[in-house]
Order: sequence, then structure tokens, then C-alpha cells
Amino acid sequence: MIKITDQPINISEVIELANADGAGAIDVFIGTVRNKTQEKQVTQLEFEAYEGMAVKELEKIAKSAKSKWPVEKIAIYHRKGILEIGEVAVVIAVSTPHRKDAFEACQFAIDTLKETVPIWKKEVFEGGEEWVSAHP
Amino acid sequence: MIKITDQPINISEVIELANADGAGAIDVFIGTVRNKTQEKQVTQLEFEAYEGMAVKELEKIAKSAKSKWPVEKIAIYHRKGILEIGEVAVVIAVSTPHRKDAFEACQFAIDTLKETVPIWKKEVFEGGEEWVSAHP
Amino acid sequence: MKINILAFGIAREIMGKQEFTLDIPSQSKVQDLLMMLENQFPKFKDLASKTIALNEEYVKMDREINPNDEIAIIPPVSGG
Amino acid sequence: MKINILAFGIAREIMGKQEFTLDIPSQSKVQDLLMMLENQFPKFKDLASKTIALNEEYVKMDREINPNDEIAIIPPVSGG
Repeated sequence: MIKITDQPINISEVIELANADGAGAIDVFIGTVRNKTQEKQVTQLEFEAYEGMAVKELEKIAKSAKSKWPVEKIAIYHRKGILEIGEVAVVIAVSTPHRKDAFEACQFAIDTLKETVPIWKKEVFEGGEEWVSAHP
Repeated sequence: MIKITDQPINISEVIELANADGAGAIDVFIGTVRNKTQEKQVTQLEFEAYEGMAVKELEKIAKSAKSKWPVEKIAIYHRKGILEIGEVAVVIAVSTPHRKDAFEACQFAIDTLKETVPIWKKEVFEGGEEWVSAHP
Repeated sequence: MKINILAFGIAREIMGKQEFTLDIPSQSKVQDLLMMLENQFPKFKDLASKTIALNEEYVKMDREINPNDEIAIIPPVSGG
Repeated sequence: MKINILAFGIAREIMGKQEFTLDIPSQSKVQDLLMMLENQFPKFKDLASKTIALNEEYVKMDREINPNDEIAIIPPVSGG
């Protein structure tokens, strides 16, 4: 189950989507908005998504995780729009029969998401703003 | 925050305990009761704990994780008593500034828990029961 | 041929809008379009990376652009 | 000296109860106690491993047992 939403993410909902009777392990990754990037005090964050393509790329990640590990279920929710400090930007939940696979598949999913999914983060801090990773 | 409880574990409560403003990543491990162990159909599960010592060993794991990784907060809840299929046996939530550390610290915590914490699992299946790992 | 281009994130800010039209030679490839964009909007040269998606898929640099393609400029992604 | 012993999991089932009293020579060590338990309850020999905790801590095999220690038999753990 894949979703990009401008509403606060309900973590329990994402976990519930990954729950399966055959699974002994669920690993859940939650990405939240930090109050600091290097030295700058971040006040808020904005996510922009190329939504149609982002959903397709997230579906590819889910499919790829299932081909590499014995994944029972995987759910990925990503927030868009304006987020305050402490809010949840992304939740990935992966269930597998054994725990090692859950950790590996979940880490693969967030690592790949950060490389391929067309979503962009703008950090707003005192006296400026910046698109993350845009410049070398 | 460490807890051994005979009540159903509220996953959101454990995650909330690990949430911290400085953290950008929370990794959560959820261990659930599987419906199968090898070939046997498990009907229920029973956890017995040497509670005082189990809490102490869990606190050692939390301390050790904090010494090895830049852990902001860590919470571990373990269930005891009788559990049905699909119920949650253990939840570990770890927050760190960056995601790699959250995955590593959380995996360390569950791996160590399974090695050192005095809690015992009895599987009940059709026509028998067995203390897990008791015999070679 | 006239093509419609979508731009996101810092690319959208560089172009000044989310969607715009460009006139490019027919049979242009993805790499040609990127060069044309750099020439017309020099700030594109400062980006750590950029690519073009066609019809919501990453494509190779030598892929030919069709005027019916949904074309999007993808600056460095930073989700998660 | 008389000592109280706690037993958990399969150890509790082998002993038949959670808590019981044993009379052991004074200055006995952890390894001596384990041997006495194996002699008295041969099923202990079948366990994949076992150890003794004193006062809720794992201890070394040559640790001497004090009658005031909280003594517990720890069969192979299987939490999580």
C-alpha cells in the first residue's frame, strides 16, 4: 500500500497495513522533521512531489523489496506540503517471517526512496530557505 | 523506557516514548506471534519472565545502545502471559539523528534481547507444547 | 515542435512556474533538451544533477522526445 | 547451608515448582550447584544450556554462593 498525502500520517494505520498472520517481524521506519540541519535552526519544511511518478517509483520499491526478501506486506506513506518540527514525513512498514529480512528490506526501501522517488524537500530556517541536495 | 507487561502493547505509546525533536529517524521493531514454526501450526504462545532481572537486562541493552550509537531515546516493551496469533510480543523503538544508526541500534537491541533477557516462550500447537530453544 | 514541460522543486523556481511550453527541433533527444534548458536558464548549470522523466519514468539520455510525452524536469530528489 | 532457588520456563517444569529449597555444602560455587541440580533432576542434562543468576545478574561459574543470594536457574532464553 502506497500513499502520498498532505494530511498528517497515522503511523498505526501504516503498521496495520503491514501486519500479516504469517509474519513474525515488522520493521517500521519513521522519518521526522529535525530541528537542525548542520548548524542551521530549521523552523519548517516543505515537501513537493511529482505525485504520479512518485507513486510509481514507490510501487517499484515495494515490488523490488518483495523480489529480494520474503516480504509478506509493505506499506509506504509519504507526506507532502508544509510540515512543522517533529512531524512525520515518511513511514515505511515491512513484515517478514524473520526479523533480519524486515530490517534489510525496510532499510533498502528508505535508502532507495531517497535516491529515486521524485519528492523534493525545502528547508526553511531563520532568514532563508534551501532546496535540500539541490546544489553540490 | 522499559516495561514488561501482561496487557496488550500499545505500539503508538512505545513510538511516542522514542520521539525526540533532535531525531530525524525512528526505527521500530515489532515482534508478533506467528501462526507457524517450521511445520507446526501454533495456536497460542506463552511468555514467562524473570521480571526483575529481565528489566535490568533490558536497561543494560538500552544503555549499551546509547554508548554505541548516537541514540536520542529508546523504549522497549515486552509482553508476558498468554498471547494469541498476531498479537504483539515485543516493541523496540529507537530514535537517532540519522537513519542508519536507528536501524543498527534497533537491530542490536532485539538481537541482544534474544540472547540475554530472561524471558521464555512456550509454543502451544495441536497436540503438544514446547519451550522454544530449550533443547539442542 | 512544441512541447509542454513540468518543473518541480528548485527547477520550478528557476523556470518561474510549474508548467511551460518550449519549441524544440523535432527528433530532439533528452540530452538535447537538457542542453537547451541550460542555455536558456543558466541557473540549471549550478544544480548537483538533473534529469528528464518521460511519462513518469526515468529514461536514457539518448531517448527521443515525442511531442505527446509527459515531460518533467527532475532536479536532485530529497524525499524521506 | 539451606538456599532458596527460583526456576523459570522449562526449568520450573522440571523442578515441578517455581521456588524450592536445597541443602548444599557451604562455599559451593555456581558450577557445583549446577552439577547438584543435574544429579538430582537428570532432565537438566537434556537442556541446550543453563546457567545460574545471582541477585538478578549473570555470574561466572566459579562465583561462590552466599545463602542470602537470590538464586535463579536460567534455561535457554527465548524472548522477543
